[in-house]
Amino acid sequence: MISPVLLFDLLLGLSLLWLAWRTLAAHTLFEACVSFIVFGLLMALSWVRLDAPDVALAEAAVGAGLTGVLLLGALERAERARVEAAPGPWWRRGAGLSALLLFLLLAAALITLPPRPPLPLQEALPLAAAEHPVTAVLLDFRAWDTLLESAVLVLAVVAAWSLERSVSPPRPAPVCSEVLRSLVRLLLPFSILSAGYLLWRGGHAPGGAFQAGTVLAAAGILLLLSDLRRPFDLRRGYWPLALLSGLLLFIAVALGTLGYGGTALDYPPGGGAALVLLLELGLTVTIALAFIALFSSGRSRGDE
Amino acid sequence: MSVATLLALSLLAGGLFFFIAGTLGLLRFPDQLCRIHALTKADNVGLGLLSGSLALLSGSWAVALKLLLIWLLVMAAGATVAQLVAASHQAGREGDRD
Amino acid sequence: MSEVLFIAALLLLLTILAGLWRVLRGPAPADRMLAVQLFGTSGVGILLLLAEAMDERALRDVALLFALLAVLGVVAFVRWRAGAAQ
Amino acid sequence: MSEALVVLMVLLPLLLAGMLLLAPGGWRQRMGLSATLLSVAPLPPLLWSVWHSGVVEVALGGWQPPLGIALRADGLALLLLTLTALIALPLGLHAGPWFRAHATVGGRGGEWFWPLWLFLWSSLNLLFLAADLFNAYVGLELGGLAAVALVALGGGRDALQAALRYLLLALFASMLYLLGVALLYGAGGTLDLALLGGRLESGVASRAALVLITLGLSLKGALVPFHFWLPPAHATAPAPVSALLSALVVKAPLVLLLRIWFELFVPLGFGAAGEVLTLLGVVAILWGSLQALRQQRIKPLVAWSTVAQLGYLFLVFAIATGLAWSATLLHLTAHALAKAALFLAAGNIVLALGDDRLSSLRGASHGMPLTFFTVGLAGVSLMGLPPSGGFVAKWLLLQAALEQGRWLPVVAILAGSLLAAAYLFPLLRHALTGTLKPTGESAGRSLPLRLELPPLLLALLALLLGVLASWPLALLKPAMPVVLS
Amino acid sequence: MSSALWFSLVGAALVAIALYGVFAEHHPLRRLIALNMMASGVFLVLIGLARQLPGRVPDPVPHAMVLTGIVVAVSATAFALALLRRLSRVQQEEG
Repeated sequence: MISPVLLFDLLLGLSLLWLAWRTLAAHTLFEACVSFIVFGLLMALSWVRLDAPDVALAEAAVGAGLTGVLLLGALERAERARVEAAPGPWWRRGAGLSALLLFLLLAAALITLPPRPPLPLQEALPLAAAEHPVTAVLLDFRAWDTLLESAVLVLAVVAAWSLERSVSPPRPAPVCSEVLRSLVRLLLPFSILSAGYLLWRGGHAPGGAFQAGTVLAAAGILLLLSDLRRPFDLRRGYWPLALLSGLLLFIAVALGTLGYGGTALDYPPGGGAALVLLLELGLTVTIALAFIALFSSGRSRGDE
Repeated sequence: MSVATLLALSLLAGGLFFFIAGTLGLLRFPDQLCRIHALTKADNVGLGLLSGSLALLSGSWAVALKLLLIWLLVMAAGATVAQLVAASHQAGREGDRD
Repeated sequence: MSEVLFIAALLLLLTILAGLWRVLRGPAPADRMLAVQLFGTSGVGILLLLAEAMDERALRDVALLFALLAVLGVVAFVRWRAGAAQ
Repeated sequence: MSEALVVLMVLLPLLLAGMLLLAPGGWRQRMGLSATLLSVAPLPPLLWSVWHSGVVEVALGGWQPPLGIALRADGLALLLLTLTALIALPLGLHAGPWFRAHATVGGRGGEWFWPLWLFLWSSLNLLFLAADLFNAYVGLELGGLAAVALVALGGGRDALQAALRYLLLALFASMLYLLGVALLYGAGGTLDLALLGGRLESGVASRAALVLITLGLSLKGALVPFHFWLPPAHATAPAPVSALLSALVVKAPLVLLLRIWFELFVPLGFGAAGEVLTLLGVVAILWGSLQALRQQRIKPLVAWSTVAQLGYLFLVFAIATGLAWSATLLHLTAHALAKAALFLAAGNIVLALGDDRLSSLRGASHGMPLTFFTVGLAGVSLMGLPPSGGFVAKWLLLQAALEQGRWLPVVAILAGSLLAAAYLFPLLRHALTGTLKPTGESAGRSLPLRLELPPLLLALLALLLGVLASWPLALLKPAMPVVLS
Repeated sequence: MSSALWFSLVGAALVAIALYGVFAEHHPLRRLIALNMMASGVFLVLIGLARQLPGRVPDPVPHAMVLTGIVVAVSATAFALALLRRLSRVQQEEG
């Protein structure tokens, strides 16, 4: 009897493919969004089976939480959007054929891939500014990528703001339900607590700024949706500074280390861990506020 | 097979049973409100038993506490979801029949 | 012991797949959202089982995250229904 | 010291964009120009040090590749950084008054143009300097998002529709590119371009990576079968944005493809696949020019001209000689300067006349002689008439093609020049002959000098490039890929 | 046939399905969902490659790449949704 572990992986992989197909062939937009939320759940399980807990955390935060809210939030407007004509049968056959060719090419490449020389990691990790290998790569070896990634996130918010013509503060329509308000009052401390916990663990175990920021964003969106908090417009007052804090902090650290040691993002000996934590703190604030801004952008008074 | 493991296995079996019952309820029950009822069973009882068995298996209080916390959160979320969906369904019924 | 836990995880995965039928066929949007909420719980169950079977502490944090974020999707759904009903 | 300058080239625009966002809307327009000037500051000393002491390598975070990320400032990168700065300054001078003129029409674009432009500039500088393939992916995404947001500044239904289609295709192309990079990492164990060269052998994985990376970057670079997103996006965007897109944004993925192709794939023996790209380049020149001939409006005409001129840049893949490589990059520079001038001038014309139909151009040049003089100068470079930069580039490209006995590219280059003359001439003929047909109060409105001078400056630069072509070519010489020299 | 290779192949199949979805669908929201699935497919291939390293500890670089990729994909998706919302409202206003 084949071992349950392999059976689990096999079943998980097949259900991913089947669900992907069903999501594309969904009859209504809502069904596509819901199927995609379940797809995110199965993806999180796949990351678990691939020994990638960090990615599972991120996928859980994004798949189960944010993407669902963003998609469902945009659903009402999306259903009213006028769409160009559906592509003709020949175009669809072409797409299908090229999809098949792409799969064969990829499968051949993956199966015949030679084992490659391992990265010189063992001797570099002890010198890194963080114990956990993934955090060490994200915030020490390849910190430059993370800096630009936070720039992409801030840019997405700026781009969403640049679309809005009306200056009235965005106001997502609340779901007035007393039960929800009491749950949010309960969830809020837990969310902040677990965000801090995930952030702290990031240094030496799976976790980190992105997962913590996403949990805080979810708490913020719940606050907005349950009308517990007067809607705040992130474009006014100190909010833009808070939103940009992660990016500006990262640039400041880069320029600081550039001035100090002549190489950007080369942490001084001993000071690495503290700087990494500082950067993670800044990233968490930026990620949380960015997702809240992205959720409530385009919801000005006239919208709902 | 110590007593604790035996107890854990039985709790595990119980948990699975309620999960399966919850899913069957979701598929078979004709009316939406019944489905909500079935769903919350899987939440609190199913997951509760499952967490209990895993807490026993893990044998550490820290893990047991974390499992308890997760279970409570899921139950709270499940109850709220049940209420929200029922209210929205009720509102839906007064308006256009779906 | 981990074999048993994997079998349990397999069973839960099967319940999710069975529940998918409701997601894809369910007449009312509310049915689909109910199924998603059930999958969230089953997902937490599978993660806790795997955390024990694969001896990976971080998976419990993933389960915690699922528990915290389960409400978000449904609240957005209820708001969309309220918008659509107007 | 020069290592710091390389990092500053990318970080400074990001930092200034952040600061601009913190400033209130009104202030941004005034600070925008000074931010542009400040961002150019690190370039002259960097150019000086690369000119004298060769390539500047920066290992970020103090970790050498394969662990860390490297930035390489070689001759090619410096040529493109200088080109970007040369376009940024006049464009900055033009954008301020242009958006203010449009502010009266209800658009708030000016307030958001500057931060988005600085984000875009940072991503362009990063793409030219990147030596790490995943870092280039993040640069492509940063640039793609900024470009789409800039197109959407147009605000109208067409601009938003074009922006959404451009965004979806840009994301799709980035995914293909990332998949190719994943396979290269799987086979080579590193993401650094220089190191990968030595570690890859020509198996199925590297062949698949070739196909994916080329598909992704060709789609982002609007090579013919994948060009359909470009004309609507470049035509509906505000004029300064169209100039940026056609001159720089659509070229950055191509530069990345040139680097990967000649530093990685040709040494692996995949050079033969270049024939397909060159064939598509030939089709692009002909098809783009024919479509440009059929256009009735100014901006779509100029946008289709971009599709055609991009075809020239793909001829090098089959010719594959050092001369062709240098000629291609010279053509890229010349086209960037000329096309930026033409788009800004087109923006002026549309602003002055109120509509952009070709037929309403009759006698319009009496009102704005400088703008039409700019259109003439830019046309000279696009057609490739001496002494413009376009002419030198096309001449060298022709020479390289003849050396290799490649008749198809030779025919395409000559036909392209003739067709360019054909579709650009109506722009001039309508303007020079006949009296102006009154089409409403803005007919023949005289434009302030602040709007007419920057395009003229760019057109003059395009001509100057022809005269001083030896400088860029000397800058490029040391950066030529080993397999070509 | 290790589980890593299996998930890589599933990722490759996801990319193919998503490619069909991006070009065969016509509603921007569906194409956006297809793009997100394609991203998940690419990330599966990436993480699948990480596991082929001998020894227990998988190679962390693909994990870091995927984490960065997820943030970039979510940001792009959120902006695309904002763009779609704006387009739908302008279409409604302009009739």
